[in-house]
Amino acid sequence: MTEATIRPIDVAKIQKMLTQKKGKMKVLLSFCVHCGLCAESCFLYRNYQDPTYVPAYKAINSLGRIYKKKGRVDRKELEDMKELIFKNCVLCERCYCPLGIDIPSMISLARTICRSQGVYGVYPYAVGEP
Amino acid sequence: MIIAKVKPLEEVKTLIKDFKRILTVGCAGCMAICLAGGQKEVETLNTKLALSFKKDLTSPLIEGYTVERQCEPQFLDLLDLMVEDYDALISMACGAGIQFLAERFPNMKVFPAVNTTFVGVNRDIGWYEERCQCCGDCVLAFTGGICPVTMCAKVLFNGPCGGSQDGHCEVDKNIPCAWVDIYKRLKAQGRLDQILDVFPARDWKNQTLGTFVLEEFQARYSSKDNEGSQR
Amino acid sequence: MKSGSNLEKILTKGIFAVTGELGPPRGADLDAIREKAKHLKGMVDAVNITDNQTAIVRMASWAGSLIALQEGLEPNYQMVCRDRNRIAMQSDILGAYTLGIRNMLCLSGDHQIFGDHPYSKKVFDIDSMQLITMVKKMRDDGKFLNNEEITKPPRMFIGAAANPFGDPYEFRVFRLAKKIAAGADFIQTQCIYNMNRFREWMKQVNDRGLTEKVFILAGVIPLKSLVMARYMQKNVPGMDVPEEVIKRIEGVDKKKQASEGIKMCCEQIEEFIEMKGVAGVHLMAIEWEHRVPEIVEQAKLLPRPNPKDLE
Amino acid sequence: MQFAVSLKNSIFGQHQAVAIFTSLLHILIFILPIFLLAHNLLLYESWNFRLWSFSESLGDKLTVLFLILALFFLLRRVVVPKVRALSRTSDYFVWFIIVTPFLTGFMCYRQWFDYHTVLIIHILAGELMLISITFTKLDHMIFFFLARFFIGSEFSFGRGTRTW
Repeated sequence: MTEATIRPIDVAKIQKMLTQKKGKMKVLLSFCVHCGLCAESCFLYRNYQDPTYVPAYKAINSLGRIYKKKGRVDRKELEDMKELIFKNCVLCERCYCPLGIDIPSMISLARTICRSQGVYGVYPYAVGEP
Repeated sequence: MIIAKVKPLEEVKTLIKDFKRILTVGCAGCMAICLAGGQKEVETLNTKLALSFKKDLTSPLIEGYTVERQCEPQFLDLLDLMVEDYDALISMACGAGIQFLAERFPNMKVFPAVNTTFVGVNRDIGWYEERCQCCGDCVLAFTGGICPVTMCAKVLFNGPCGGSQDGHCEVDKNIPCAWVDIYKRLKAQGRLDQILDVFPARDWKNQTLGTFVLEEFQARYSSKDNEGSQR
Repeated sequence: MKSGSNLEKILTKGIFAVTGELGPPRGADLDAIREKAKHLKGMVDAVNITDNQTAIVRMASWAGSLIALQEGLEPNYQMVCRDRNRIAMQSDILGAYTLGIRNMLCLSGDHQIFGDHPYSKKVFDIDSMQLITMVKKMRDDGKFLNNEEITKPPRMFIGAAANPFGDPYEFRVFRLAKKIAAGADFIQTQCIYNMNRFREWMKQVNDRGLTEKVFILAGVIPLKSLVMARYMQKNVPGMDVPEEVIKRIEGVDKKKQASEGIKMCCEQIEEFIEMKGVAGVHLMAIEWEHRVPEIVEQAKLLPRPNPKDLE
Repeated sequence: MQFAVSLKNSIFGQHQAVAIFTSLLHILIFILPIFLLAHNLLLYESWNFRLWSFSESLGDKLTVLFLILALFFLLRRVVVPKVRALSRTSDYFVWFIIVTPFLTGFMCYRQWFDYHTVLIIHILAGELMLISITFTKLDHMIFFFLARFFIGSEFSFGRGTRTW
């Protein structure tokens, strides 16, 4: 993973991805009322009762942050985001929002952006390490 | 991914009617995505069972817990302590998940609540279609990405058979004939030569229990103490 | 000579061959087969003994073939890929050949969903094309599918089916070429009603010179009634029954529909005799065996060459 | 049976209090200003057209109910960890935007403090509320109808045609 950590963040690439989905994502991020009703629909929140597992929290603190900074995020921010969207979420696409916000697509876009910068979810068992 | 369908309520109910404390274990992997065994299905099943038992004037304790995936040991760790205070488990995982759960808790009575159907795709919400039979020796390169083993009812490698008619399989009007589609796609791509020669008889490699260790992990598991799974 | 069977001799001598079809009974009923065989004896050069047709359980094809053999009728032993894997197939071929069966038909077979055991497990270990290659390898190379030597190779005369009307139409000729490359010696086509389509198909076959490499027998089923014609049109997979045929049968009153069917069938046969590249006719008169003599006679195909003087 | 199950799995089934209060609150947000006697009188004076309206006491009681509900949601936002973690300053700011018009309206009716200044604040607060619909999360007022019935997933009321 060393090579990936040195490589600078390709902001242009991120921005390209952001603008591609801009119409949908900006609207979704804007009209989330932070009511927390999506929490119970996420089995991980149910199991751990920890607010960082609330679907809206995951979306806002990953994609929300990237959009707010218009793609100019540094590697540390992506690394912080990594746990949120790769470990705290299995993308089972079952989070329910009473307003109909499509949370899975937001988290999956955040994942795609992270992956495009060499930031991947590290699974509990080390992959490829003999 | 693996697709499954929830078992009829009555069938599940008869399985657990003699137990007082039941835990329904959901799986948030493929089962959640194909709406068969995720957390919401666990709750739905539990509610239905509770209502149904109420009619029979018995009220067993039925609780639910969903894990990320029942097919990975570390996600079952959480259940180690919980399982003691139940007499039976209902697993809403696919065939693999439920066996892993049963293997993990050998003295617990574990019952399936879903029928695993096939490895398939999500055509749309609630509409699933088979794509792969895991035959272990993929020929999709030669058939333009359409699998003769799964999509052809007679597993032909030199189709189409005499029975295909206006594009659908003789077996069912709604099932397209795989070989007609293969022919069309290869023709469009100018690769018709792929299916002009006789495809030789196949070695079916999936006849014994499928198990393998990746090269880079050979050393890790070669020591005597863990021969195969700890059945 | 590949197998020295009566059918092979007739075809190689260029005589217009006639093959029939006989469905074994749904019971251990020796007389049923003998009775049917009696009708066909001397009327056809060889008779297909079907192998659990439409996936409905019947007496085994090899058993039916042996009984036909005892009755002095040369059997075409049909084998489908639905019920046996390659081990069972090879051992059946050895057994059948040892007891005198010389002609074989390699078919994919109807899917078990049609039959009386719709949810039995399918085999389809190898498909009809691979079966043809296997039988050819056993005969010509004297080897099993896994290349091991066979002590005494079975020398079968290999037959296969072809559906000139199946989908996709333009690929059918390629598929026939594949079957010939695989090792088919003679081909029995799907039953023909759409004569124009068949003529077109035969033209393509002739243009590719396939008729030099294989004997093609045109398949016909005489229509007994309008009900049967409609049924064939609607429910039988791979069957192309044009409206004119339906109208012709409809045009005649009930009692005479059967003879009209036979008349039409004989017209077809006459045309096949003249047609370039057609080496014979395959008369599928299932459950109508007793009318075969009448049909064959009316189509002026009698007398059939006597096996003895064909040496 | 099926109804009981889907009810149990619905938002109402999971959080009865929040579901009822939020529905009540949203109804009040709409009906209170529209059917308030005072507003209709103003309407009548300028366009001599008026709608049905509550009696003054009913309007007053409903406003009190609204303020209580609003307070409940503020407390929920602060106390409940899962909501607190989600909250941003904009959420509290929007809470005030929504509450001030009702609060000042209530005070105008009661003529607390100097009626004129409170009235002006009430009018400004009302306008601020309407303006802020497009700038803050209040735009869920509009997008709710676009998103809720179009999502293709299992939670939409309609068949759901949108698969973005």
